[in-house]
Amino acid sequence: MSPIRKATTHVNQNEGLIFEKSSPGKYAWKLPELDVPEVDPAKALGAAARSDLGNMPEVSEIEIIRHFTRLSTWNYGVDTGLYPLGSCTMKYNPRVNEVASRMEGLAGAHPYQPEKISQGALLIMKVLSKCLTEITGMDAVTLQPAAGAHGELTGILLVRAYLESKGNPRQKILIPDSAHGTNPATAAIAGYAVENLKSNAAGMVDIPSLVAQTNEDVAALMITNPNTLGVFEREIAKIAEILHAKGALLYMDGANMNALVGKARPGDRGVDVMHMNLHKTFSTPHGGGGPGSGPVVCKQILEPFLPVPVIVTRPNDTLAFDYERPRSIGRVRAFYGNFGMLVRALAYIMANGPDGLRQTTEDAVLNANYIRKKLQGYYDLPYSTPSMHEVVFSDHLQTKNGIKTGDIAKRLIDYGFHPYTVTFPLIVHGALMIEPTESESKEELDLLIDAMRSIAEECERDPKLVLEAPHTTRVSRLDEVTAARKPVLRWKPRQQPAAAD
Amino acid sequence: MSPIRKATTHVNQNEGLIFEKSSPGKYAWKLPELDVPEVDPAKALGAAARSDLGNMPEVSEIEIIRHFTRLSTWNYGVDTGLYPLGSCTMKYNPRVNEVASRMEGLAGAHPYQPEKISQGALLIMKVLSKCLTEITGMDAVTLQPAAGAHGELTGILLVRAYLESKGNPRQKILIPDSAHGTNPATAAIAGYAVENLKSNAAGMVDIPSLVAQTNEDVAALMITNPNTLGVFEREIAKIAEILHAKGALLYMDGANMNALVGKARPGDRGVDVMHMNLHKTFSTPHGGGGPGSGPVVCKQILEPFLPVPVIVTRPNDTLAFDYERPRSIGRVRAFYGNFGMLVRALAYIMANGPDGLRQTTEDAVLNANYIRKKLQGYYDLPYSTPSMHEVVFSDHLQTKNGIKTGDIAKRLIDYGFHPYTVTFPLIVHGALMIEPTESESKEELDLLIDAMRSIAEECERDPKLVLEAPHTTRVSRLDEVTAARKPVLRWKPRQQPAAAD
Amino acid sequence: MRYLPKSDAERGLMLREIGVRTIDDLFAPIPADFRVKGDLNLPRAFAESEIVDYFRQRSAENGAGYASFLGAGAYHHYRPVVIDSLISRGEFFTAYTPYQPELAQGTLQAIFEFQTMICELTGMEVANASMYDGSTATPETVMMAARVTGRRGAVVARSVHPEYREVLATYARHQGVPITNVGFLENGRVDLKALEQAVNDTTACVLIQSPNFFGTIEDVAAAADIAHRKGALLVVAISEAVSLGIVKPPVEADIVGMEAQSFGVPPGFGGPYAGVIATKEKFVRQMPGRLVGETHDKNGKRAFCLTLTTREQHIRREKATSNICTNQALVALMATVFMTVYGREGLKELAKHNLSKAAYAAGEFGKRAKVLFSGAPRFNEFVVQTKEDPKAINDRLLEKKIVGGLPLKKFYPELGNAALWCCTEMTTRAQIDAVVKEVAQ
Amino acid sequence: MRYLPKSDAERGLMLREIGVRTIDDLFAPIPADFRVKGDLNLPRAFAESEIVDYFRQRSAENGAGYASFLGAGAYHHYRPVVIDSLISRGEFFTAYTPYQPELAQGTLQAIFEFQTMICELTGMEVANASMYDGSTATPETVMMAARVTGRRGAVVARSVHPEYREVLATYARHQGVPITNVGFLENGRVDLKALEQAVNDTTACVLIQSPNFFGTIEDVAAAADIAHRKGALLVVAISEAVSLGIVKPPVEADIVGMEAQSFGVPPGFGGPYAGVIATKEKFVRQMPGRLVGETHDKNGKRAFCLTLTTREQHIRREKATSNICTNQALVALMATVFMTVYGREGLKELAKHNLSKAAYAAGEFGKRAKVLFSGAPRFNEFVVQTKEDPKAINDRLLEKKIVGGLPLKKFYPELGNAALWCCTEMTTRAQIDAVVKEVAQ
Ligand SMILES: Cc1ncc(COP(=O)(O)O)c(C=O)c1O
Ligand SMILES: Cc1ncc(COP(=O)(O)O)c(C=O)c1O
Repeated sequence: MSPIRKATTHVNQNEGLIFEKSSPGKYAWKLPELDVPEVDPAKALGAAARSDLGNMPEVSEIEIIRHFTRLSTWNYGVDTGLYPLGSCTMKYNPRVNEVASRMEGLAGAHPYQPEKISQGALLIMKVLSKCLTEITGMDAVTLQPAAGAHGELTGILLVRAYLESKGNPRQKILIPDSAHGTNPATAAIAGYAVENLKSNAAGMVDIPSLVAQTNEDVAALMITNPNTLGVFEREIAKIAEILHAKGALLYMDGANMNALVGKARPGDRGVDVMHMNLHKTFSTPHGGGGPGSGPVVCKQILEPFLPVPVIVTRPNDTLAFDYERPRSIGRVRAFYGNFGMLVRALAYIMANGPDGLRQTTEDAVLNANYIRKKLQGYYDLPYSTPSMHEVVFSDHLQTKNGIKTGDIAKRLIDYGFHPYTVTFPLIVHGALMIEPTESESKEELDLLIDAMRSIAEECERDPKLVLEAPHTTRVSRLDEVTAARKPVLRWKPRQQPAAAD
Repeated sequence: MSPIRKATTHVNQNEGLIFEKSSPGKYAWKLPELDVPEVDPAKALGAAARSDLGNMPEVSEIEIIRHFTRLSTWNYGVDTGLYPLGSCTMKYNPRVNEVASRMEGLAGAHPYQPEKISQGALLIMKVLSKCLTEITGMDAVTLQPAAGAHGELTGILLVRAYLESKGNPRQKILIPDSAHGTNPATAAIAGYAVENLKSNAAGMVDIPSLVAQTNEDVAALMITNPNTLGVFEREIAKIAEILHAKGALLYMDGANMNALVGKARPGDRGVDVMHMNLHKTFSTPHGGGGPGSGPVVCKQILEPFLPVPVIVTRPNDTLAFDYERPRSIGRVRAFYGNFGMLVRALAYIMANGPDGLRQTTEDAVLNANYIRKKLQGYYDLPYSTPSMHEVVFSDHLQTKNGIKTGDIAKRLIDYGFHPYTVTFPLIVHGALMIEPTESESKEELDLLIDAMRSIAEECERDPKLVLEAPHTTRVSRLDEVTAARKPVLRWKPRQQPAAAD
Repeated sequence: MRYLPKSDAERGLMLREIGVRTIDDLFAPIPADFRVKGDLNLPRAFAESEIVDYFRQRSAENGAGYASFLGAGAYHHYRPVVIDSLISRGEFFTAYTPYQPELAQGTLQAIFEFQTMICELTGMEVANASMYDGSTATPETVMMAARVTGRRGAVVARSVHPEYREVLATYARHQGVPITNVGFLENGRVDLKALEQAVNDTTACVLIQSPNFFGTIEDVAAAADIAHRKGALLVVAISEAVSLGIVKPPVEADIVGMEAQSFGVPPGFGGPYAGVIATKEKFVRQMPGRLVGETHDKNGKRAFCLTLTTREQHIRREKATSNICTNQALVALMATVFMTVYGREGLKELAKHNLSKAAYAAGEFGKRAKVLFSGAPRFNEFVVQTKEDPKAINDRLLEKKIVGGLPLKKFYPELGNAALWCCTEMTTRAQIDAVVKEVAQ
Repeated sequence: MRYLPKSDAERGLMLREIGVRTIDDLFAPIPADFRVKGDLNLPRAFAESEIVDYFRQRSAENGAGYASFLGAGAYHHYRPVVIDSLISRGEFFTAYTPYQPELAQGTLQAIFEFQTMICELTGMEVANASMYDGSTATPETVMMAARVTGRRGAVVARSVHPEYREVLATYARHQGVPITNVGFLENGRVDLKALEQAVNDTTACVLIQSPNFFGTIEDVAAAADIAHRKGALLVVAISEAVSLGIVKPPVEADIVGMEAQSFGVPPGFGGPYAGVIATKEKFVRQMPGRLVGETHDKNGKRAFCLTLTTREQHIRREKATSNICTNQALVALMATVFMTVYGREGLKELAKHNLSKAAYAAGEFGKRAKVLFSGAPRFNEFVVQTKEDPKAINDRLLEKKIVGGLPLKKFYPELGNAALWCCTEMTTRAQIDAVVKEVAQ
């Protein structure tokens, strides 16, 4: 009997590209009758007029519904099941968030509408701001950044502006070798050189190296805490001290705040500035890649440099945007950020309350440790330091059979799960980075554990089964090399319509 | 290579019963704090108080989302693809209908709220009523019936009340042998005996038989037009005459109005009363079995007998319900019918306009005839009379290989389609009743045709393949006999939780 | 037309393939003089944005934003948002009746869960997949009782929802079902003595509702006893399903005919709702409506299918237990999601909130008007008798965007200036206080 | 907490399996004095119904139901309802970035279609999977031009959206990108002579917007010519995507940085929107952001995957083309559905309605005030100069539930009492007439 308990296969629709379903004369739109004189575009626009829209599709409404419905069935989402992507915090996306963010006065609001009729939105931003500073133990906030990486950039620019105000923006940002790729990329965009910081045997920042590398050239350290191994940097207070002693600041990548909310506040132990990923910790949906939201919280010293505008309370108690911020780093985005995500995050915080948020964090850590305990022995644990919200194994025990983490991940698909994170963190060779989040029941965790154990066994008994996985999906093992070598990045009409597969 | 172009298999989640996911202490609800004194139920209700809710589930919100999401992926809907169930008119369910019917003032309206604040709903009902009488060529309407069969009952009760008012309700209803099962069932509930009426070789009502059987005992004939073979009863005017000459009335089952809207009006040719299925012709969703809506339209002579209330316009031009209808058959349902479906049907009519509705009918007939043409020869066509909106083949050519219509239907599933109707009409042995509706593109029709041809070929070449189909679904060929012999109609806790399949 | 997936060129091509010249050739079976010439007199085609605007206007004319004290068979309960997000999945709402179980296990399993939960809540052994609504379930239960007992008569409490009784009367008349009505006592309950007198050996069933139309909880056991002693069945109607969270289920009944609207279904100006019939196992073959049963597939896997279909019209035609075909499946799914959200503890708490709000309101009303039927327990509705015509009170309330209780004169003229008020978990104390003030004026 | 699928008993069981006594044992890695004691100072837990009420109140305070003449980078277009019903499918909105193509073909194919449609509309050869928005796409395009040309300077038209320019300035400052601003002429277009003077052989790119911030369509070919003659690239920003239905695409540009909000994305108080960058094939390896490519699987089936990832931060870290990771995928999906609904003919008609409404409005305004920049064609926005401060006009309009045009004093003090007005297909003639009347007062 198949060891696979969680999934089976079922008939699934094929579907071509929308362009292949197009034919002239089909349509899915209708405009109300024009109540003003019709303008002849050729006359009004002259040479700037366009007459043809090329290969834009022509299809009817039902074809659109079916097209995207069918496509959707090829995806796996949090709604489908456990989504253990480490560092991604694939938690439940509450439906009430979606309802709240679609309310007419919120979704329909124009960013330039008068403040008088924007008090609702302003209050949401204000309340969320308060919640975020309270949760992190920080003093001030900007909600403008559109995602985590954007928040990083904003935060590092705050550091830069602050140091500049002290006379020297400095040259370098220290980044641990376990850091996420956005950290060094951000530092570079902010005009800094990146200097690597080694992790120690416990997977934490190596304090002696930090001491050695911290000098007056260093603007900041970007630390992730818990770091990408899921390990809490216990020496965080000391790290802050070391930096502060040299006039450098401590930036924290808050992507892993799901391990801390309600349990510990970075601001209480020396962090000067950090971003959060509302699309991780605060339950806003990942949407197949975005949108996210990356608010930045900071200490008082950085507050003058926050992007414009900031929200203020007017003497008459109404809320307003303040643009008169001469020391601001300027805007990092038009308008006020991904407002719709702010609505969702606040709805999430309100649904939880302080006790719910704490319980959430506890369950996230509980789940990760449960998996760790149950898979230990089956997979190699390169760092034995205690785990917080995620656990990172390696494929060390499986490589002898020629099997890598990516193969195990593919085989997990046959067992009805989305794979864990495979390419990251770089300090673990062949990493299996597993973050279950608090949203998983014991039942779902046990199924994952069974699946992972069964795969470990398959690696011994039948490596080919694993190496050729997945066996149950519409498509399997794509030729990614050809994709990159001869990029085909758009459909073209000349290409023969591929036979429906 | 597989001849199956439209579908493949893909990994799909298993999911137990919700009761099997329950554990005490999990929950998905929260009530606001009670702002009045809490009442002790034991005190307030005494012996009538209940303390335990038995095996009601205890699960969290994400488990609910996943549970029903996973279940949904086991279904096939119009959104999935062509759904050729004959007599069911599985057309596109426009999304704007759903939006309209969920508007706060409509979905939230209480049926007893004062008419003063119900003018919106009343207007919707009034406008829809006008549209339906215009489309059918009738004089009056009730929107109260909840589905087609309920409309049939209402219509037959109108007939009965009318005949009673003439002194004699009479004894019998004539029903063609091709009729849907609800027709005879309805007649029986309305207190009538059912007399069968033979179809002639063309699949139509046999006029000589009708003449012979129509007498003063006959209250009405229930005719379906086009009938369940998809054949238009050309002699409809004559049929009406024959009945009327004996004082009997002509009831039309309007389930197949999708073949007539905008092209012909039953009221123009002697039909006295008919129901419509808004969930067929007027695009309201079938919802996995309902809800529907079965308005009844009738001629002036039957109008006094309509169920209470009816909508009237007051002298001050406001709309109101009139309950003072002494000759009414009474209510057939509380309140005013499935109002939400009325909203959807009106939205559909408005989206189409008169020209759109005509085009819709034409496309429905075009699609059926296209399939007929392309499958003729591959499958037996028991009646060669021209088809309107559906075509009925038989399995005559396949039975020699031991293959029945139900087997072909199951094999069609592997080809990515929902089966056609198999059990009906009774006058065709081994019927394949195919109604594509207007909602199908030529591409989708061609795929169906290819699939049906390919199956015809498989019936010759590899009957076992067909007899054991479907091969690609989660479950296949259920033991329906055991289900009926030893009915298990509810989950019980004692039963060992079935191992997740 | 934007819903039609065809270009004119494709239409032409298909006509050629069929072998006809024009589309009208395909309509030749319809005699020419019968065919519509030109356009019907219907609204011209609207853009989608115009449709949205049109219904938005109708919605605005229809009491959007009013607080309401109406119950009487349609209840304002909070609808958890997951309901609509789940039932809006195309695989649920655009599917047909699950006749092909290989492509309908989702619908089938959900119905099986619905049937189970209804059994748990009502104390019955089997429940069907749904009926149109509570009112049409009423004649169906009575006709079912007639089939079971081989008798015809029904003895019906006047405290059953008046419109349910009207529907019953419409059906009963042509079924030759004689109906005897039985009144209610000072405490709002059915007059058991009169009931006892009315029941005889031609009685197929006794029909009561609990909580009844006045919100009063009936003595189901006593009614059952009376019915059973004469060989009749007891049918219990339930129109406020939330009551089952805290009110003892009618286990003594033989058949329960219930309205599930309270379980997550919007009041929607009266529909669609979902009726459901539940009964004892031994009566299942006389039950109307679809049933889902558990079975296994050819590989032994657990699976679900429609079963006992020989009761139904598509098999038995004029001998079927009912003519019902299309039911209210999607609404039953809403109810299933609702029951799952609240579950074992939540339904209890929800019911307790309803109970508490109504008790508070009745108490407040009692200070300034007469609350009738105080001698028996009630759930979330109660009847208030005022000096003033309740319509006048309601007119004043309407100006404050509050819809008052249902005036009862139409249904029960003997109760004078009485109105039926309902409080649910949605009713706030502030609203109650505001309303009571108006009554006292 | 209702989102958490665990009972306390299960928690206890799991702790035992792990081998610890209490949950706090698992938090031991956090120094005790660092741990939060007690509850944070946050709102107490709300019931779902309370959350809905809370945001309903905020919505009501936020201009629900107002007509609007605002554009300026955020547009009120009708959103076909299919958009939300499709993107609300859990398989789309609860999925992660499609790193595992076997479980993400839906997202991947949809992005591939998005990329294709953006190419069709912009006249570019490749487009990425999205950027945060139009404003942040701006510095990204400029930095990209710098990478392509090996130069740093940017010459920027002042008729580019002021907030896009502000964002560019924030980024440019630390990238050492010198920015030269170029003004506009009487006809609202960029001053090509000044542009020509500003461009030199250190110029990486010229940045213009078309239709520009004033709604005026720029002479893209002329600007391209100037840039190209000096070896610089032309970057064209587009903030009103619907213009592409009727305005010649900027085929002469080398890079297009565009805001797709107009394509079915609600104004949403400023976001989430979706930026997108499109360019020539030869520049693709310098492009930031994700790209989906067509390939085949091991069985030769067509399939899609993320590609050219060596440009990205997770591979290249500090050498990546951008630090962007999370983008705006679901918003791009909205845009994809929108573009599919309108398609080849509909986008043209839609654009024509916008053009016609704005032309009518400009004509009406012109009768009573000064419409600036009349010498060049415009799309759906125009600038009106009034005697009165536009804020005063707007205050009066607000009382009629109309939001007037955007006063420009803040961004362009030199224009005096000017405001930027926008008309879309949603604007009615009646609204325009009402507004013009107010202006003339
Ligand atoms: C640790 C860490 N930092 C930063 C980021 C970047 O966040 P975003 O994708 O929102 O830009 C991620 C995202 O995966 C992350 O895991
Ligand atoms: C011809 C015909 N008549 C009547 C009906 C009954 O309609 P309903 O299911 O709405 O009760 C049907 C439904 O399938 C039908 O096909």
